[in-house]
Parts: sequence; C-alpha cells; structure tokens
Amino acid sequence: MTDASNAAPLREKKSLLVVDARTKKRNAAEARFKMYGIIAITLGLLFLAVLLTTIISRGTGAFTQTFISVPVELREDKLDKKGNRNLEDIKKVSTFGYNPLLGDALSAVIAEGGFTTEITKSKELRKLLSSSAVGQMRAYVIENTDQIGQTVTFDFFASSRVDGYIKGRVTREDLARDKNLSAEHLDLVDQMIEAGVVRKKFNPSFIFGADASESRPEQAGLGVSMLGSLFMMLVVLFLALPIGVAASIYLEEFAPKNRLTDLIEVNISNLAAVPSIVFGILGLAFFIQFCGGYLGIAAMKASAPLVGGLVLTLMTLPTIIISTRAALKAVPPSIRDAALGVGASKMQTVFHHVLPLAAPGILTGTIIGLAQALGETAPLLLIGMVGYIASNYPDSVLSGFTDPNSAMPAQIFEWAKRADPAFYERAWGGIIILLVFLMTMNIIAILLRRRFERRW
Amino acid sequence: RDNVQVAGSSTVLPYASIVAEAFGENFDFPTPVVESGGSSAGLKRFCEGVGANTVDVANASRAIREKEIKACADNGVTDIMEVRIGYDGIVFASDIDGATFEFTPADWFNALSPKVLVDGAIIDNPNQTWADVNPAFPAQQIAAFIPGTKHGTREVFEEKVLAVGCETTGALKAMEAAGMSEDDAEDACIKVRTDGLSTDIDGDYTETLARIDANKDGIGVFGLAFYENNTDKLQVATMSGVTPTTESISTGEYPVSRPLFFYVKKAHIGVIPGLKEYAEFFVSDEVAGPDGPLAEYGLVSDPELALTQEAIANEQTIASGS
Amino acid sequence: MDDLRYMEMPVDQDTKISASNVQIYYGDNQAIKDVNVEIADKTVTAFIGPSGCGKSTFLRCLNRMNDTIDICRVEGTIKIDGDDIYDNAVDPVQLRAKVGMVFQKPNPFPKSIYDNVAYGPKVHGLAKSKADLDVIVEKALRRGAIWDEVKDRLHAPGTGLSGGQQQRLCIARAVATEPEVLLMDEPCSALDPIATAQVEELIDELRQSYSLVIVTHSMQQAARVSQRTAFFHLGNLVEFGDTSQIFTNPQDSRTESYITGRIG
Amino acid sequence: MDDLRYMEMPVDQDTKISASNVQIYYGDNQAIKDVNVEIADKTVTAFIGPSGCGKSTFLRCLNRMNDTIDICRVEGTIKIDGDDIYDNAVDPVQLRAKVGMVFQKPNPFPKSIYDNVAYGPKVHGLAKSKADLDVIVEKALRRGAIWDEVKDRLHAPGTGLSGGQQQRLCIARAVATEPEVLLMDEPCSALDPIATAQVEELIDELRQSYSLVIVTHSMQQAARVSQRTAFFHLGNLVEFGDTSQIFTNPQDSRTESYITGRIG
Amino acid sequence: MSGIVLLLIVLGLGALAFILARGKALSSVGGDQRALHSRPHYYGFSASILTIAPAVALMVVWGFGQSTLVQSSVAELIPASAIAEGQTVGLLMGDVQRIANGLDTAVAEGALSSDAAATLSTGADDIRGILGSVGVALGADVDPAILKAAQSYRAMQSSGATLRMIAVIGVALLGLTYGFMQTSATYRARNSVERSMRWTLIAAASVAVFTTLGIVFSVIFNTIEFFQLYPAKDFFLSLTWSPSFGGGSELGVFPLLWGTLYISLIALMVAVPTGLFSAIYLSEYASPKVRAFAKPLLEVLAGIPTIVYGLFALLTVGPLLVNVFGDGGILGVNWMQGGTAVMTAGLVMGIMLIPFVSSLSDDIINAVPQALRDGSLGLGATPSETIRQVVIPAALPGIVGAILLAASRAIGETMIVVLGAGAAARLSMNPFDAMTTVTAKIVSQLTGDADFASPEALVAFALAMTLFVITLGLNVIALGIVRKYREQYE
Ligand SMILES: Nc1ncnc2c1ncn2[C@@H]1O[C@H](COP(=O)(O)OP(=O)(O)OP(=O)(O)O)[C@@H](O)[C@H]1O
Ligand SMILES: Nc1ncnc2c1ncn2[C@@H]1O[C@H](COP(=O)(O)OP(=O)(O)OP(=O)(O)O)[C@@H](O)[C@H]1O
Ligand SMILES: [Mg+2]
Ligand SMILES: [Mg+2]
Ligand SMILES: O=P([O-])([O-])[O-]
Repeated sequence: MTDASNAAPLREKKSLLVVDARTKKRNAAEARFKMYGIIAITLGLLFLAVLLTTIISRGTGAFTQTFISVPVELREDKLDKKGNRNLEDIKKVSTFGYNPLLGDALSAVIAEGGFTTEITKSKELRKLLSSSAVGQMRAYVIENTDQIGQTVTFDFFASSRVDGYIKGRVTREDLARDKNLSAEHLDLVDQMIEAGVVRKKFNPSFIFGADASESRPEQAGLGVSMLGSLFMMLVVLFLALPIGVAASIYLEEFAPKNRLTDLIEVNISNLAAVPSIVFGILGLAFFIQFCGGYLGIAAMKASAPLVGGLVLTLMTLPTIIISTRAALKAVPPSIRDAALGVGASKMQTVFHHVLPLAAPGILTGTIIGLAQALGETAPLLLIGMVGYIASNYPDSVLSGFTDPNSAMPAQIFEWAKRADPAFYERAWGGIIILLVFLMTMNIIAILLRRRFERRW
Repeated sequence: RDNVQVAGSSTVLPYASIVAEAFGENFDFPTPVVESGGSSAGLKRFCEGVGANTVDVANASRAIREKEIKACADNGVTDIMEVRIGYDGIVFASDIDGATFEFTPADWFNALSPKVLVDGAIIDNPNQTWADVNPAFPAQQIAAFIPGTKHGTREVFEEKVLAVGCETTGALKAMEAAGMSEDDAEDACIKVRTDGLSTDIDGDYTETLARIDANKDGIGVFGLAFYENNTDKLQVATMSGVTPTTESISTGEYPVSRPLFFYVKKAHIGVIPGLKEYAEFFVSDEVAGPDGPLAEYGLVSDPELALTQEAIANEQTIASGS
Repeated sequence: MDDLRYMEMPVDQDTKISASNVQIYYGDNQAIKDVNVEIADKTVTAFIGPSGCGKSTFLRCLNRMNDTIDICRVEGTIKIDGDDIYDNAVDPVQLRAKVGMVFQKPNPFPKSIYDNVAYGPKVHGLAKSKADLDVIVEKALRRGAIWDEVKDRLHAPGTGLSGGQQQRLCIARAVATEPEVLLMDEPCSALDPIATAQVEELIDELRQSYSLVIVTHSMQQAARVSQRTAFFHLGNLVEFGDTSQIFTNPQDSRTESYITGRIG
Repeated sequence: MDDLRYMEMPVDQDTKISASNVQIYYGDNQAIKDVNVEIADKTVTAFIGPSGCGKSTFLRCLNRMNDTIDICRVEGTIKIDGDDIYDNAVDPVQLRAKVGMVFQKPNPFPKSIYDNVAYGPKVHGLAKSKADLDVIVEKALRRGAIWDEVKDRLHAPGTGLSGGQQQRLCIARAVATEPEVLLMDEPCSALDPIATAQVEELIDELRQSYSLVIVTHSMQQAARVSQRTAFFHLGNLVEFGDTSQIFTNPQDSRTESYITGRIG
Repeated sequence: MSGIVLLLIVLGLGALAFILARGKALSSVGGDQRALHSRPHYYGFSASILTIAPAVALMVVWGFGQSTLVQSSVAELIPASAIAEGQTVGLLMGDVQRIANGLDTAVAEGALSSDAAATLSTGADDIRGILGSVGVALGADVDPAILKAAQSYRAMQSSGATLRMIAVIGVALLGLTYGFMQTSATYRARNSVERSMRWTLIAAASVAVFTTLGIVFSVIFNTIEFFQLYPAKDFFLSLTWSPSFGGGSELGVFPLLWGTLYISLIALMVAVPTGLFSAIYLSEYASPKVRAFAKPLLEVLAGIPTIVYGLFALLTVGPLLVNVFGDGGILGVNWMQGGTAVMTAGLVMGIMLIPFVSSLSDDIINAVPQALRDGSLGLGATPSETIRQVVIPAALPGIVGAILLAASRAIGETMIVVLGAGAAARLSMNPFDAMTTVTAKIVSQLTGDADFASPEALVAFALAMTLFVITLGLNVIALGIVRKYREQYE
C-alpha cells in the first residue's frame, strides 16, 4: 500500500501544556461562542426580571383594599313599609331605595366619632363608599329579612378614590378638578383612619370575586374569569394534547410520504401563522352559528368557555403538532428498528419507545401552547368572551363549561381599558394571578419533562 | 338561554355594564352579558338572525345605517327598536403639567390639515408648533393623538371639528374657488396630515393616555367620562370657549359630542326573560337621568329621555317609529 | 490455532426460507442482484462476503426490516414456510415475531437491562406473571452469556454497558421472544473469544429447534457453526452450498480467492 | 490457518504515554482499578481482555473522551510526552487533535462521505485550498481502504454505508487529521479478512511515525500487529509486556487461561 | 333517561365485552397465551370497540335526528296566530323548550307532580309563577298554544328517549355479541385494534385539515363580497392604506404587508439568535441544575400576556429608543420621530418569541445522539465547532420548525404592534418609523365602527385571506429548504 514516507507528521511536536496559536484562536472562538450563550440566556432572564418587577411592583397593590365599617340601621319604614316581611314586597325596594339609609348611617358614624367635616349632604358622603354598598345591603336584607329594624355593621368597600388615597395614588391636588371626590373627603378619611373605621386589608375577593362594572373598580375580582380560563384550559389540554400528539404520530410515523402529506404538513405550519382573531371568526361561524344554531347543540353558544376552549384548541394544535413532530423526528431510527426487530407492531413501537423519548419535546410544545392559549384575547372577542361577562359564578362544574364567562387575559385587557385608574392597578394584579396560574398549570409538565429527558 | 345577551360598542360598554350590574342586583333575572367588540361587529351579530343563539341587544356608538337595516331584514331581523341613551362628549386634553389650551375648530384644522389657507393661498401645511397655528399658543410641538379611522369618534372629530374649522378659516371657499368640486373640497377638508405630527390611535383611550404620558407635548382626543376619571393626569381644553361638562354638552353649548344607542330585537321581547325590563331599566330616570349613576360616570344624559321611555313601553320599532 | 472443522451434518432439512430472483435497490442503487437461495430449517446458514457486498441488506429483507428504510425497494419473492412474506395479507409484525433479528450495530433501548429483555416477551404475552417474566429474562440473559455480568445491575440502563455487553444484551433480547428463525448480523463482532464461544454454543443449541442465519466475517466461525454457507460478492450470491463444500471445494473462483485470501 | 506470528520488533522506544495509579469510576462503580502502564512511541500497543473488562474505558481516558460522560470520574495521572493531560493547563481540544480516536461503534456524521473526512482537516486548518482538501480526503479514504468503494459516491451520506464501510470511514476520518497517537477501539470488528488486512497494513505503516493503541478481541490480530500487549481483566491490568512474551510466556495464570481459552 | 346514564351503560357493556372476549380468547387455548394470535387484552379491546363505537355513534346521530324531528312536529302544533309579527317559529321553539325544561325542573324539584305537568293549563294555573319559583324565568306570560306545544314536546322527548335507549343498548349488545363471536385463537385482534387506532390517528390529523377548510370557508364569502365592493386591483396594487368612513377609502394591502414583514423580521432577528444561543447553552454547556431552572423561566416569557409587552414597548422601550436614536438623542442622529416604531415593536416581540426558539430547539438539540458529539470531539474539534458543524445541522429540521413557529407567532401578533408600532400604515425603509401590520388591521377593521357591510369592515376578511395565501407560500418554501438540508442521523 502507501509507502511509509507518507506518514511523516504534518505538524511539529509540541508540549500539550503550551497552547499553540491556532488552538488559542479556536479556544477564543470557543469562549466567544459560549459567551454568546451566556449573554443570550442572561438577556432573556434579564428581560424576564424587568417585566416581572414591573408587573409585581404595579400589581401587588391590587391584593389589598380599603374597607369602611359602617353600622347601618335597616329601617323598617323604608325597607318593608307594610311590615309583613313579605319577600316580594321587600324586593320591590331597589338599591336606589337604600341610599338614604346609607347616608344616615354615615352621618351617624361622623357624629359618633366626633369627626369634623363640612360635608353634610348624603350624596356627597356616600362618595366615600363604593356604589356596591347599597347592593351589599339589599342582598343582606333579602337573605335576612328578620334583621329589618336592627342595626347591622357592614364592612363596605371604600370608593376607588379613597382607596387610591390610602395607597398613595391619589393626592389632594389630584382631586382639585375631580367631581368624584374632594379634598374635604380626604380630611374626613384621615380622621376615620385614626378612629379605625377605615382600614386597608387583604382583599380575597380580588382573587375570588366576580367582575364589577366600570363604576366599581374596588369590587372587581378575577375569580370568575379564572374559572373561565380554567374550564377553557381543561378543554384545550384534553383536546389539543391528544389530538395534536395523535395527528403528529400519524403524519410522522404512519402517513405515506407523498404530495398529500406534504400538503398537510405545510398546511399545519401555515395554521400556526393564522392570526388568532381569525380563529375567532372560525369559532363564531362554526361552533356558534353552525353547531349551536344550525345543529342546535345547546352547549355551543356565545360566551361559553366550552366554545372558547374549542377555539383555543384549534389555535394551539399547530404549536403542539409542530413541536411533537420535531421531537418524533429526533428519535434515532435504531430505536424503532430495535423494537420492530423483536416483533413489536409499529403502533407498539411508537407508543412504547418513540413517544416516551419524544416526550420532552411534546411537553415543551404543550407548555408553550398552553401559555399561548392562556394569554390569548383576540379570538375571544368574536365569540363573546370579552366585555362585562364574568359577573356570576357558574352554578355547577358542568355548567362552568357553558355559562357565560370571560377569561383572565380578556378580563385583564378589559380592566386595562377602563377609565378609572384603579382598574389599572387591578390589571397588573390580574397579570400576577395569571402568571401564578400559568406556572401552576405548567409545573407538572415541567417536572415530567425533566423526568423524560435523557441522552442516547 | 336565560340571560339577556348584549354585544357591540366598546364606548357604550361602560354604561351598559353599570346598568347590567344594577339590573342583576335589583331583579331576579340573571345579570345580562355585555360583550364588547365594536359597534360594527355587534350590529353584525345582531343582524345574524332571530333566535336564542343570536344577541338580543346591540350597543352602538352611532346610529344603525340603512344598509345594515337591510342586511338585518334579509336575515329576518325586521322589528328593531332603537334606543338613544344619551350623548358621549368628546374632549381634547393634554398633560396636566403642560400648557393650557383654548381651541377653536379652526386651530385644529390649521394644525392637522395637510393643506391650509395662508394669505389667500392653499399651501402645504407649514405649521410645526402650536404657536405657528395660533400665536396665543405656546411654541409647543404639535403632537396630536386622534382616534384611528376605525373609530366612530374619528368621524365626529372630522365633521364637528375639522370640517367646521375648514369652513371658518375660509379654506373650503378657497378650495372651491381653486376649482375643486364641492364634494372634493369637503373631502379635502377632513384629511389629516401624514407627516407624523398626528398619530392615529387604534386602541382605546388608555392608549392615548399612555402616549401622552410618554410624550408630554401630546394632545389627545378622549371621551368625557374617561377624562373625568383621569383629571389627575389630564387637563381639558375648551372648545370655542366652552369647557366640556355633562351640562354644557347636554345644552348643546359644547359642540363635539355624539349620541349613543342600543338596539333591541323586538321579536325577542317576551321570549328572552328580562329583555324588556332591561331596556326599560336602562333608560329609567333613576339610571339614565341626570342624577343617575350613568351621568355620574360621565354619560351626557338625554334631555328627551321621557320620549325614549315611552317608545320602549310601546315597543316602537324603527320602521313604525321614525 | 484450530483448523477449520468442517461439519459433517446432513443438510437436507426442509426448506424454511426460499428467496427467488430477489433484487434490492436503495434508490437507484442496486444492492442485491437476482439472488436465489433456499434456507433450510434446523440449520445454521452463514452469509459471508466482503464488507459492503449486501449481506446485511439481504438479511434485513428476510423479516422485512428494510420496510423502515424509505428508499429501499425489494423485488422478487421471499417465502417463509411457503408464504410470500411480501404478500399484502402478511402482517410484518407477525413475521418479525417469527423471524427475530440481531442487528449489526448493537441498539439497546434506553431503558434498563431488564426492560430491554423483558420487552419482547411482554409484547408477545409470553409471561403470565412477573415471576414468569423474571425467569424468562434470566434465561435469555444466560443464553446471551451476559447474566453474570449484569445480574447485579438489572435495573441499570442498557446503554451504559460496554460494546460487547450491549451486543450480548441484544442477542439475549432477540432470543427472549423465542423466534422460529433468528437472523444475526455479525453477532460476535465485538466479543472476546470466550464470549464468542458461548454465543456459538447458543447458536448450536438453537439450531436443534430453529433455523438460523448469521452474517460473519470470520471464516472460522462460519466453518465452526454453520452447515450451509452463502458467499455474496458485489450484490451477487456467488455461491451457496454446504459449508464443507464451500470451504474445501469452492466452485467459483471469486469464492476461492475470498476464502484463500483469508487472514483473520 | 496461520499460526500466531510473534513479532521480533524492538520495543525499547521512548515512552509516549504513561499512566500511573489510574482509577476510573462510573458513579460508584469502579471500572478501572489502579492501572499503571507505559505506552511507547512508534509502537503498536494492543489492549486485550474479556468483554466489559474496561478496555474502552481506559482507552477513552487517554484522550479525555470520558469527559463527555457525566458520571465518569478519573483518578491518578496520565502523562503524554511528560505532560499530565488532566492538568488544568491542558486543553482537551489540543490533546484530542494530538491523540486521535476511532470508536468502537462506528459513528459517521450525518453528512456526506467527503464532509465526514474533510471535517477534521478543516477544523485544524490542514488544508490551504479546496484542491488540497481533496487530496487529503482521497489519501485518508485510501488509507482507510474504502476509497474504491466510495469514490463514486463521495457526496452520498456517510450514514447510508454498510456497517464495515462506516467503520472504515471512521478510520479514514481519524487518520485524516494526522494525530501523533491513534487510539482504535476494535477497528476491524466489522471487517472482512481482506479489509482487515488492509487496515492492519495501515496500522503498521502508521507505526513508523506514530504511537498506536488498539483494542482487539482477536488474539491473532494482537499478535500480528502489536509489539506490546496489555491484558485487562475485571478492571485490572493483569499483565503488560512485549506481545511475544505475553503470548508465549504469560506470567499471570489469568492471562494464560485467557490466551489458551482462545478460539476465534 | 339522560344521555350520561346511557353512555355509562354503554361503557359498562364495553367493559363487559372486554372481560368476556378476553376470557373466551384465553379459554379457547386453554390459557396458553402463545397459541393466540394477539395478546389477550387485544381481544378484549377489539370486542369493546365493537360494542362502544357503533352505539355511541348511534347515540349522537339519534340525538340530532330526534331533536330535529321533535322540533319540526312540535312546530306544526304552534298555530300561525301564536306567532307574533317579526317572530319566527324557531324563536318560539326556544320558548317552548324553556317551558318544557322548566316543567322538568319543577317536576324534579317536587313543585309539580308529573301528571300535573302534563295537564297544566294556562287558564287555571299561573305557569310563570310556578316556573319562577323553581328558578326558571320566563319573558312573558305563557300563551296556551305554546304551553300545549311544550307539553307535547315533553311527551315526544320522553318517548324518544326511551326508544333511543332501546336502540342504543340494542346496538351495543349486537356489537358485544359479534365481538364475542368472532373471538377465536386465530382472530387478528391486535390488527383490528390497531386499525381502529390508526383511524383515530387519521381523524386527529384531519382536524388540522378541517380547521383550514373551516377558516377558508369562514372568510371566503366575505372576501368575495369585499372584492365586489372594492376592486381587487386596487387592493393588491395600491400603495396607500387609508380607510375612511364616508367611502372613498384607499385599501392597498401593500403597506400592511411591508409592515408585517419588517416587524417580523426584526422580531426574528432578536428572537432567533437569542433563542438559539440560549438553547445551545442550555443543552450543551449548562449544568443540569441551571438548565432545569433557566428553561422554565424563559418559558414564562411566552406566557406573559401580550398587553404587558405592548405597554412595555409603549412606556419603556419606545422612549428609550427615542433617547438613543431620536432628536437630540445620545447618537444625535434623529432617525426616530416618536416612540412607536417598527423597531420598538420588533424588539419587544422578539423578547416574547425567545422561548419559542429556545425551548423547542433545546429539546431537539438534546435529542441528537451523543455518539455524534463524541465523533467530532474525538477528532479534536472544540465543543463550539462540534455544535455548529455537527449538532446543529443534525437538529436542523426541528430548529427550523421552532423558528417557523416563532415567525408565525410574530405574524399573528396584534397587541404589541398596536401599542409598539402604531396604527399608521406607511411604506418606509426606516425601521424607526411607525408602521402597522396586516393582523393589527384585521383586528381593528373587524372591531371598528364602520358599517359592517362596507368595504372598510369587509376588508378584514380579504386581509386574512391574503395573509393566509402568502404564509402558505412561505411555508412551502421553508419545507423545501428543510428537505434540502436535512441530515438524518444513523
Ligand atoms: N457509560 C457507562 N456508564 C456506566 N457504566 C459503564 C459505562 N460504560 C461502560 N461501563 C461499564 O464499565 C465497565 C467497562 O466497560 P468498557 O466499555 O470499558 O468495557 P470494554 O472492555 O470496552 O468491553 P467490550 O469489549 O465489550 O467493549 C463495564 O462493566 C461497563 O458495563
Ligand atoms: N441505508 C442505505 N442507503 C443507501 N445505501 C445503502 C444503505 N445501506 C446500505 N447501503 C449500501 O448497500 C450496499 C450493501 O450494504 P450492506 O449493509 O448490505 O453491506 P454488508 O454486506 O452488510 O457490509 P458490512 O459487512 O460492511 O456490514 C453497500 O454498498 C452500502 O453502501
Ligand atoms: Mg452489514
Ligand atoms: Mg469496548
Ligand atoms: O366600540 P366602538 O364601536 O364604540 O368604537
């Protein structure tokens, strides 16, 4: 064969301890490359940190709220003129009818506390309180008709301006041209704080409560729309994951490789690029108008989390399919050969060996897909889940899928738009809850993914 | 379906939500569901047909158009009740710490029109600062945040401010004199310059507010209610000497406002529980009157509210009513 | 060293596999050219030939493992027990359960050693209970001559074994399902002489009931364990016959030069 | 068959690699126990021993390829040309450029055959031009005894080769970078006798200028190509010495029983 | 009987079928599994599928059939006189159903006996009151004809439900029997089960196809309507986008496409290098601990609602960029007029997309066999050379998939664009100018105030369709590229 002289060393011998110039250069490139990685990760984490601190610093305020405790005399002459405790009659008194009681009660508080203030008009005094106060009283009276005639101490929400004052958002100067509250009110509030009538405390109803109208930011909570999101995510998880994985398995492992499957593949990538609002158009047309209207499936109606979940499922599918297919592709063929070689069927091979090895990629797709679905608002706009919707808890678990509801991002989006700046704080607070929800939702997937990760 | 389903304008949404909330508190009917999504989208769904899977009420920040009524009728939605709930004041506001402005429509025309009348000639708008527009103003960069063309507010702005300004400055006449047809001249009047001094806002008023926050020279167009909730950050400008308030708007002194409506499918009354009650409650004096919660929130109440109440009681539809 | 021990075994067994006019293509490249061969039952058939001549390709065809290679195309007929295995009615899964395979490159599952071996029996339902399965796994690992090395780490991953150990694990895995025909692609390539001897013993033992085809580069091994030998060259089956005849009296000059050129 | 041909080569070369008190652990499992060995320059050293005894493990240590196995831990010192390769100042990249390796399982890159071979020279900047590179690739493939088989399909993927072809491709890939020390883990396991002979010829040729360590299961091969032989057993280096001495006159009973138990 | 109970019965029968068939298979070979064609549980599943699938299918079809049938026959009961002007039978059917369901609830809650429910009459009873007491609110007092209809609706529904139960259980039993009968040692149970599974997989894959069809169908009619109102030539060729209410809008798609392209490009220029390098670092260099911690954290970036990014762009990034590139900025270049710009939106969107690239690529890179890395390292390549030249090419299809996903998301994003890039459609090369995208305009035209039958509103559909076709084209190209450079390991 070749002669020995060919084997002359191309490079001179050198000590390993001395790094030669070329290696130095390559090592520098190596260090640079690694540095890029570190920079990239640091950048990513830095952005995250900035965003999170912004969110947290702006949002934590939403978790506390100012309350004013007011003893109210539930006067019989106003609430039950006939005096026979007939529920029908008591119900005839609307919330507007409770206003005088509230005004009197506040005057009484001032008198009792010995507070000094110029404000005397009932309407002006009531500006300290949320307009939810009367509703709260009326609901209480209807529940406890026997209490009519008694004096009951209520813990009312303070109005958003008062709350803003206590949280430092509202100052006396700000109120100069504000018709909702005046500086005198604040003087009164100062005295009330002193007397312990006004307190700021943790407000669970922000986390568990329902949405409130534009005029009552203090009462608004995320609880109901959280349920809306939960039900939607259940639908998405139980449909998108199995359908996505099944579709990927078919396309990657079973489908004949031909024009048609190429078309399907391109088509799925393309679906990922369809703006989410277009999925809303589809949802309106197919689920609500066709299934709900034409086919008469009662559960398929506007504002139902079931429909929202279905729309988000369709929207999430491409993400899961694309990542699952990539993960399946990455499993070395020798493993399939090994299983087929001992007489496993293709189906068994896929489910016993390939799928577990592709699990990390599938779970990543799921994590990202769900994150996307959880944060999406645009398609919900068209199927009636954005607006003033999440005002009632669903009656049961099953009706949670069909009762009108909103979703967390839609609720946050709605709050961010509302005029009263108190909603702005709640929007950020809502984002905190959303992120906690997201992390909780993903934690199982993240742990599972770590378990499945391995090299071969 | 047991609840009243409302869709439509995001401008009307705040009022509708206040009403829906109070309705839920005071009636045994479930709280109505109020969706937002825009007047157009709401009316479109409204006109999709009659039946439990369609909405009962559409909120709109403009009157329904002829073409839409026709489209409705094609789908079997024939008896539509129109309810005007009041007026939305449109105000101009700038940063609280900035200069104070007293505008006239002419100022806005001269600031935003791509072509203005200077010394009898129509030329490209040379104005860069407000002082260029009107020497009484500070030399502050023009930075206008006006509603994008998707917003009904833009139409009002064009008609009640730009077009009026165009006329009062004499630009309209000059253009017609320069040989433009009347229509063309009117169209030219409401054009807005595109060199970056005026920014279209497709989002909502919070976005406009944030823009002013980021650019202290900015002057934005807001709804009265939004402004009234944010007096700590914004100061409002007068228009032709009138400060916008619910009173000045309802008397018609302050010129820039638009009516707000909702539309009810008559066919659903008696079938959808609470629908008629909702409509009546909405326009009741307690709610929509000048002392009601809606006015408190910033709705300019309708002086002719009694007529509206009567129309609802009689279930008067557009065809039979107007 | 031993001389070649030519087997005096009778080779007139029943035909187990018969291939006729088999052509195999990878894309446009023909890897196997018109091969006709009859593999007898209860016999060890050795495939020999220079590297790249198509041994593995032909072997994979016999249990349709080539189905997994997209560009691979087979023409001709291959019958096992008289059934055309490329017939549409044939279920390749059933075929592969019957015709087991040990691949040229050891490919343990990234699972525990135990699970590697237990997988086949589980899929085929060979064990009624866990205890049963334990017995099967132990037996297979013993047959694969690897039991002693792994008995204390049955639950360690199979991929953490040495090259030779992996190869024996794959042999154990293949015999655990008790196939009727066993195709082995260079089963001893990474094994030391002692392990090789144990595997050859296994082959000899299996031959009592099954049919085996092994690919080997070691002429000695072919001579030791096989009764019939097929010599492939550049995709052609050059010569096929009793091992003794091939090694002592090759008909084709190419066979002769390959045999005599032998070194290892 | 040939008898063992004991080499009469002088083995008093300079020491190239010296390992002292080397212990290697996989997690808690000790795979190499206190090994001391000196590998001479311009010599072929063979590692033999039963499967799983630690040959590959020790071999991978010599160019720090074990760094890539998380659970692997090395103790003791290994010096090449007097430099401790586990010293912090030593750059494993430079080390591996100097100490090349052919792995037990062929692992061609999923690239073309040409790119597989050209990869090393490109990385090390051995070629000044495309033409230069062509020459290097051709030479390496010739040395790997695979040129003729692949010269018409240089741009076909390396993974589409047969097992033996892949093994030779990996050999060609390793020699293309001209390392001073070449570690070969069973380089001929998948090769037919003729190809084996060609590779052995290559080894012999390389020995003129470099130091080589090969792991082999074939006693004959060890005897044929190596000047020194190390016998490993259960992680211990049982015996190390001139090949002739090991094969004719083993000092340790384990060596003897391994050698005499030989079959292949 | 409610559908749920029926379903449970069918599932129970399925379970029974499983046990029976499995038992029969085993006993047919005397307990020797080897003699069976398939594992025993496959016989069980096969029989189960035969029992459940047709029965459930029948249930669904019956459900639709019955409701249509009952509706139409009840509708005939409603006299024309009961239908007020403008109302439709369909609308009244809603009322009928509500009353019928109310009666059901009343019976269930004991407010009515079932006899009473069937014989109530409007004259004698306060229907609205009775139903109101069980929480069913009615819109008005009940018309006698409607009550009649509701009562016969209930009667028909209940006899329909009985019939359905008989039919469905019958079919399930038939399936069970057939499944049991065909169970024999030679029956290819596994193949039959796998065939069913395969059909299930195909059905799953078709969901994606049907979604596409659905999308096309739900936008195509409005698109056509748009092109009848507005010339296609202007839409595709005009370089101006300026919708206005009074008509005379110019609706050229080109500036929007340009904005989409520009913003996505910048976003990808941020996301791809950052994401890819993060993925490389995580999978190749980082310790398992760092990886376990950093990867999920980066994924949080994908879960932050886009409105937050939008505000971040508007309030933080925009002013920051103006400070650098704007008038009197640090660089003194005056390229940027306002905070809203392609660059602002692109940068922020890029941040959002980092995890799309990093996480997916990380998984794929991690899946490249170690033997390949060893091969390269063994030749004296540095880790980075190994990664760039061996690992990445081997992982390419997956990485391209991840990048495409990120690009898709960039194209589909609205909120960041609206807040970060502005709403003005403009054709400019300057990345510091405000522009907007197709998607942002789809949303704004769809939710705007324009007359819904006007071209200004309908253009949203045409935009959606155009974007759909264009991305389809881009995807075809991407697929081609991947095919060309794909390296299959082993
Ligand atoms: N990655 C690993 N993790 C854990 N244990 C390992 C790993 N690699 C090898 N071992 C164990 O270390 C021991 C030595 O293995 P090594 O691969 O060095 O054997 P070998 O001598 O090369 O054997 P063969 O000839 O079969 O290749 C064996 O017991 C093996 O199971
Ligand atoms: N997947 C493949 N794609 C394309 N060509 C292939 C493929 N596998 C093998 N070949 C080619 O087919 C021919 C036969 O290969 P085969 O693997 O059957 O050889 P072999 O006889 O097993 O060789 P070895 O002893 O080296 O394993 C060779 O030329 C090889 O390069
Ligand atoms: Mg082979
Ligand atoms: Mg080894
Ligand atoms: O939402 P609007 O239709 O009022 O702009």
